[in-house]
Amino acid sequence: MAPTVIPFGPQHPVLPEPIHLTLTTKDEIVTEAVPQLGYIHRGLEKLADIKDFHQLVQVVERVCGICSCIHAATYAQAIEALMNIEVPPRAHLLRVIWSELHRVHSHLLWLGLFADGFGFESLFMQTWRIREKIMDVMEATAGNRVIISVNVIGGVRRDLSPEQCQWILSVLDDAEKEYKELGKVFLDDYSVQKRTRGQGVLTREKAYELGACGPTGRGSGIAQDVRQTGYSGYAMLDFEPVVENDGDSYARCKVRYREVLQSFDLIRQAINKLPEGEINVKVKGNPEGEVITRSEQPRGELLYYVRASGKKHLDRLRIRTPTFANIPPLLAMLPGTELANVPVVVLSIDPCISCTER
Amino acid sequence: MIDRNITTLEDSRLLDEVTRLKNEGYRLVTMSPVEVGDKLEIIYHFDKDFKTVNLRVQMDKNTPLQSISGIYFCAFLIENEIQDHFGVEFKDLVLSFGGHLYLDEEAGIRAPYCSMSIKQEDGGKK
Amino acid sequence: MNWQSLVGLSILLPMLAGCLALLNLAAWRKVVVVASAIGLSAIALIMYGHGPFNLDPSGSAGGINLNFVIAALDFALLFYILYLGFNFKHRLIIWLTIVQLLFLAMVELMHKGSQVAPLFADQFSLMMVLIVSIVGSLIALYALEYMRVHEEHLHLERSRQGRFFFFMLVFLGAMNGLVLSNSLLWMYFFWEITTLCSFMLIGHDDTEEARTNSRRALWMNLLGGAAFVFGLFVLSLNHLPLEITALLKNAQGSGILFVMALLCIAGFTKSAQVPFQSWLTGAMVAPTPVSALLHSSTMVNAGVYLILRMAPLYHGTLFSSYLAFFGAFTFIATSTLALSQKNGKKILAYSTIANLGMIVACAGIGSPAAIAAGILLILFHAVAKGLLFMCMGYVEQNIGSRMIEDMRGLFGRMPRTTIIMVFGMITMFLPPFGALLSKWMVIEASAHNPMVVIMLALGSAFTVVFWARWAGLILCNSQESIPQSESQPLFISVALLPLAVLGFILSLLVVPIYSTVVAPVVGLYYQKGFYLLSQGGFSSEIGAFSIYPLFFIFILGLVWSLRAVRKDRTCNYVAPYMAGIGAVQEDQYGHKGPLGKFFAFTASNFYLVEYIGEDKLVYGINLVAIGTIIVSLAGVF
Amino acid sequence: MLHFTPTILKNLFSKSATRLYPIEKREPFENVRGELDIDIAGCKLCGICARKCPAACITVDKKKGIWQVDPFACIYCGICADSCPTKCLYFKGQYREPVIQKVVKIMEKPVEEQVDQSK
Amino acid sequence: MQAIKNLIKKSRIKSPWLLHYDCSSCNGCDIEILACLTPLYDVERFGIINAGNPKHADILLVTGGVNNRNKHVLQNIYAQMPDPKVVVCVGACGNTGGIFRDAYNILGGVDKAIPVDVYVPGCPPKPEAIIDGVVKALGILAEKSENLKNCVEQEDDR
Amino acid sequence: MFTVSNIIIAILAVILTPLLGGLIAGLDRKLTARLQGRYGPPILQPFYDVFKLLGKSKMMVNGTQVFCAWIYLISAVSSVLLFALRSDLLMIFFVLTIGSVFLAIGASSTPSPYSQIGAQRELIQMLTYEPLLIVVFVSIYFVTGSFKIDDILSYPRPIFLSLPLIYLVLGFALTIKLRKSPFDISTSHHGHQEIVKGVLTEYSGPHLALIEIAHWYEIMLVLGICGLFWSTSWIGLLLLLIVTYAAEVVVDNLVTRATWRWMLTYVWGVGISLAFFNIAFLYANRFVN
Ligand code: NFV
Ligand code: SF4
Ligand code: SF4
Ligand code: SF4
Repeated sequence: MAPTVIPFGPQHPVLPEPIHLTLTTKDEIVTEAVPQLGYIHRGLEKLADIKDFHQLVQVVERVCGICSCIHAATYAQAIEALMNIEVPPRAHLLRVIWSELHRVHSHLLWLGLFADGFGFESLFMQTWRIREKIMDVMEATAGNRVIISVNVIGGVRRDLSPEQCQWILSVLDDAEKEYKELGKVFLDDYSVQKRTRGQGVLTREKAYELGACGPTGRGSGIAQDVRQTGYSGYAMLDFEPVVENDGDSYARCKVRYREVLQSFDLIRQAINKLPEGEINVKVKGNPEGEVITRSEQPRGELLYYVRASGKKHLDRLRIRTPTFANIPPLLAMLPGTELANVPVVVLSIDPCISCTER
Repeated sequence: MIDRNITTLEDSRLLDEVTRLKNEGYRLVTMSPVEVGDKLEIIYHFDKDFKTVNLRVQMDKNTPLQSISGIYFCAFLIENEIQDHFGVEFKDLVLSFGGHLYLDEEAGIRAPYCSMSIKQEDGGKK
Repeated sequence: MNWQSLVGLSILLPMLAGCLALLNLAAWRKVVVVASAIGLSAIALIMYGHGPFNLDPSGSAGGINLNFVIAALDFALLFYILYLGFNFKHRLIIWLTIVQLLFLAMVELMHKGSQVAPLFADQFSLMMVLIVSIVGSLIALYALEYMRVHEEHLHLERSRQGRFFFFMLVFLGAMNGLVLSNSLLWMYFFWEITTLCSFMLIGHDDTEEARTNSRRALWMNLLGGAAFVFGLFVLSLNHLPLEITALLKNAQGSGILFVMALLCIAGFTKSAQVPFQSWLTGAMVAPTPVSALLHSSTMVNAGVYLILRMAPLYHGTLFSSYLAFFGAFTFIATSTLALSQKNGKKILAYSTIANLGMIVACAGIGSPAAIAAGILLILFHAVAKGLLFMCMGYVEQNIGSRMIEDMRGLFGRMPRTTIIMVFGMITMFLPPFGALLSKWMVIEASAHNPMVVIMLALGSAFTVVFWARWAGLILCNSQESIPQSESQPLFISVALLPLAVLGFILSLLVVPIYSTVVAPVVGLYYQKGFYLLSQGGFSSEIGAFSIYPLFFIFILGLVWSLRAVRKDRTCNYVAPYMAGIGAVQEDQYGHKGPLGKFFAFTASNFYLVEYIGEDKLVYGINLVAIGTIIVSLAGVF
Repeated sequence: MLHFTPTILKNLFSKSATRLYPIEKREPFENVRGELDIDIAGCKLCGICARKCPAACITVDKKKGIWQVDPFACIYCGICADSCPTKCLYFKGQYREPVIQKVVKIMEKPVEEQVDQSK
Repeated sequence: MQAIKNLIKKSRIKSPWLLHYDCSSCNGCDIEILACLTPLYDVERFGIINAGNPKHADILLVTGGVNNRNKHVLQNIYAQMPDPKVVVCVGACGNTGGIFRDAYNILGGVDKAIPVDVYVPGCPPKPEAIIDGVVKALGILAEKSENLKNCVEQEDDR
Repeated sequence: MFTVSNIIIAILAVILTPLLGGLIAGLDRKLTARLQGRYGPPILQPFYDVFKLLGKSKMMVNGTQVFCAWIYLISAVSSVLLFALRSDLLMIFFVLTIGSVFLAIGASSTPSPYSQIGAQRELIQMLTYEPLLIVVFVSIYFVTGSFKIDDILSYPRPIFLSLPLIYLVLGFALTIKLRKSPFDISTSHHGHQEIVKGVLTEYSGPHLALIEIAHWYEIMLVLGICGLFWSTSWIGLLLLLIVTYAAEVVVDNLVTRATWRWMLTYVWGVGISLAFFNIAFLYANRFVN
């Protein structure tokens, strides 16, 4: 019997981003999934040839509009390490605040899309409604809603006034209250569980072997969160990585759900601990040498490898994004899933293709 | 997290070393390829509970490079990307897109990270 | 020529033609088959025009005692089957034949002859004769072309068509005999001939599979035969008449219900009701004309014919409610199985069994409405199924597969056949066609029986699905242009077209058919019929079905839609949506996937095998069926 | 199964969250990077902004006295404004209107005010 | 008949169905488009639905610049949209290629592949700007339908 | 049957049904939006949509799909017509089946994986609701002694009182017919589904409008059947319908979309047991009295 071959993407209503999977299905069960990338490949690492290392901050921010802030922070961290720049602690914590805001908006965005993936439109709406509060915070504090461009080499460009801090805290309280309402639906609702539990199961061993990272890995019980290493301001805050053990879509959803609460908490801690002082230092000269930096994105571990030889332009900029690492686990999860659950499973790794392909 | 220690490794010892790391429970994070002269330098990044190992291996671009996707399946995507970007070829690659992971033949872009140099064009021309 | 000999001719003419066809010459065969087809149809029409009759009760013709002749032939037949049994070393066949021989001998010994005509006809039998003669003749014509191509494919050294047509034509005669028989002994004789013909034809291709399947068919039918003759034995034992009319008139006595149960079991085997369904699905190895003729539109009807005939004898008993349950169960079980099938012939086979099951259920419900539904169902089912099988066979010869998945896009290759086929399917399950009308009658007639009606409801949902799925699949076409018209061989067209037209006309004429055929038959059993013919349709106290308005809308809608399509023909044709990477290669739509590879569009339907595959269900179904039969047998006493 | 009921019922019986744009507009936040504009009089055509701009969308021609930006390539990052020595670059709170034809914004230093001119 | 024609004419701009395609965008623009659908902006007020299927769409919203591979996709879905249709490109990348103009795999703005009717500047543009862009597109849609109507009438005459 | 009043009723039914259906669809969208905390489209939005679609240029994959769309519309209209003429419930149901079958055939006649899968799911949906509808009709017969709407309307008591559970069963069928969550699996009103638009993927412009109009007829028909359950008073009828529809919309916003496996097993399991209990209860009642 001929299988049903489904061209899933690049243009597909459940995929916000273009990726293609040729799905071979039988009675709607996926038997084989072959990916095709490149619909969004720009060749961004190569831009290091023509953009100087300052300008690259704006470029790496646009690797992805969802996790832009952390890209810039990580890149800045790399250059600062190369140039031995000591970033002031206030700047560190400000970076943390904006990074965590990004994590919150990214996870809320994901939770909404996830809800949409299993056909729960009203839940999507509600989630995005809460997300708008976070977007307002970003717009008000950084001057733009999505790509906030606050990071520069040597620190940050914008400061938070005490009033702004207070306002942020009140918005967070507000958002958290509404958010916890949603938690009941995402975690306890019968029909949601029916669609997410047991879907796309990834055992701990498999996840580790395939290099899963971030919530995808933590959903499978890999207790790894790069923030534990205490880069940037994280050393000053306390938190535990969020881990779930089931390894299915539900577990990944739960991890992300809980991480939002964790981020709320981290932002509060950071605001409370915000020291007085400079927010950036002057940068002179050009970077030289090579360095590897890592950080925790909403989707997992981000790695920058930078090599420079004392010129304005870097020799090499290499970005390894979390989704890139999570694609092999995804391919391993797909066979055996029902077609109707393909969006659920695909979304459960929170794929970000523009990060993946750069 | 800043990490600077990179150890250099003979390319002949690559497979042994990678296998050893795998047995010790390391995870492959990624590979960072850089063109150095007519050699391709690949840095293999491994990690185990934030303990990192970075191996620097220099390889000849013109002969097929050794793939480690047999040991770490997840390397296949990275190696495919390197094939696209550097116009090299990996042998024993478990799923090869033949240098067309990102780029199609018709685009006429071959090994952009080696042969090509991009130019900054005048504002708004493009 | 007197009337008697005309009736005799309806039985003997095909048999004779069969013998002539043994002369294995293609041209000669054509002449014989065409002539007998015309003759047979003419005879059937004349008989129908004449109306019901009873023949001379003496049972003799030209001074020969026909009862004696039949008995002699009967023994000869059984001994031949016994010989076959020994030949195959098939224990079951041997024993079943021996049992039959013994009982038959006893019956013959005890039977003292009777004063009732051995042959008779009412509207029901005449309708059956019409089906056998006209549908049968068309199928025989079709077989001429089909078998030619069939043997071409097989590369035979010597044509075996002589043998084939011999059995086909003999069967037609026997079948006419069967439905015209009044004497159960005669009927039993013809019954056994059909068993033998069926056996021979299933095994015709002489492959390993054909051999095993034909033997299975043989023993299962012999089992029915044994039940039949055992029933006759019990009748004789109780000094009851062996003639249908006589039995219907005055049958009392304790044994009668038991006899009925036995005859029903015989009917079950012939109509391949569960748990005997496997012989019919196995019979699909035979060349398609055989499936069309014996195994869907005529022979298998013999079983339900017998059961329906006897319905008044057990109406209102506990046994009849079991029968209703049993029929409904067969309906749902085999409809379910049909849904899980990819093999087109098997779908048709299961659907046949399902429809027969529904008829059995009608007999079990036994109300006038149900009987009417049963009779109509036999008619409409025979025509539609005959048509579908023939289409199926023709398509199979053209595409070399009988899997429905391989028929995807048939419309682009064989538009004419496809349309006829889709039409055939529609007449099976959609209004305003007769089969659906009968289904409506059945559901309303059984509405007081929740168990039965739920089974019928579930079962008919399955039917809708498998027909719609199949129809959609063959209509799938990517050609932007109108498919080039298709030329069918003469004998194929001659069979398909008239039968399709017949299907349409019969549905259109259902009201007169009801009043001239069905109502009188129901009138034989019941004081008054159930349906009033009013407002261009049927109505009763509990429901109404307006046939003519529906037909009016249907035709209007059809014409309108076709016009709309024609008008839109000039507008833009686009490729189907392929997520933005659609491509066309060699006239095939598909998408450009990973590695620049072209993936042509392929799709397959759901068969739900994980829930309802044959291997999952058959065991349980057989168990339930056997249980029901045992319980209902027990209920007889 | 019904965990979401309170939320949607609350939604039903309270005012919708929708801001009825364009009928109802919200004042932009302070310091929002809307449309990039220049106080051309203050510009000394030093070209720093052009060199710093990551999108390379500013061109400064000292000879002709022209400062120009391609607003359809500009990524509204604000680097130019940050680095301008005279602080003559600034952002309006209002974003730039969508158009049906792309234009380049050309500012001539000495004489006229700003001119929007088709490319 | 005339009444129906008028109704159709009126309805054209009251029911724009969107198709969103992400070329080589960084997601920034995409999430702002999605945000337009959500309660705060709720573009369904204007009858806008995110159709997700080119065959149902009237307005193609494109984000991101065109690259070698997605150029074909873009052309393909554009061809599958029934007339009248308009294209709105959103964000600096869609307009010109934005910051990625010089990247090796970026050919430039959306107008390199298909005709564009409205350009929405920004990186990413605010949801309000996107709404403005779509509203602007509606005007063009109405204009285009005028031309289309003529050919429909011609067809009727035949 | 062919009396003047009947003809007037028939004409009115054919004209008013889609208007009402569209209006209901509009209210539905508004209510949905409100439940989601949005402002929502104008009430007349469905009409705008359909008229817009009618004005788009025609585009098709093959003629068969257009043919099927027309048949779908015609059968939906005829079933409403038959309902308005107070005909036999089962017959109406069978006529309605023609439409659904042709919708599925139309979808599977195009070589597009998405509409193929949509067609398969549509068939599964039919498999799910058809038996339930028949059971509902048979239960109505059980109470009123007839399948004819005429007789059912003259039954003195609201049927709902005797068949509350059966009404729930009808609710399942209604949800499927309305294409509402959790049973909007073959095509969904919401844009984001894994099979794009399922059965409707390959329809566009005016042909899509045909299907949309047919859908309005269908909605009205199923609501009409719901109405039979409280046909004794206008107020009761309206109340029942409003509550039913509102409940549909609310449920639509409360649950995820089901998968077909889940739907089939759940609906059959629950539906048939509900029907069973209700009928058993009626039997017992009869027995006692
Ligand atoms: N993958 C990815 Fe990103 C994240 N989180 C990252 O580097 O989203 Ni667009
Ligand atoms: S940096 Fe300021 S002063 Fe210099 S050219 Fe630019 S706008 Fe003018
Ligand atoms: S805002 Fe950024 S992109 Fe725009 S002109 Fe200034 S520096 Fe260039
Ligand atoms: S314009 Fe800006 S936000 Fe939009 S896609 Fe391009 S880089 Fe991303």
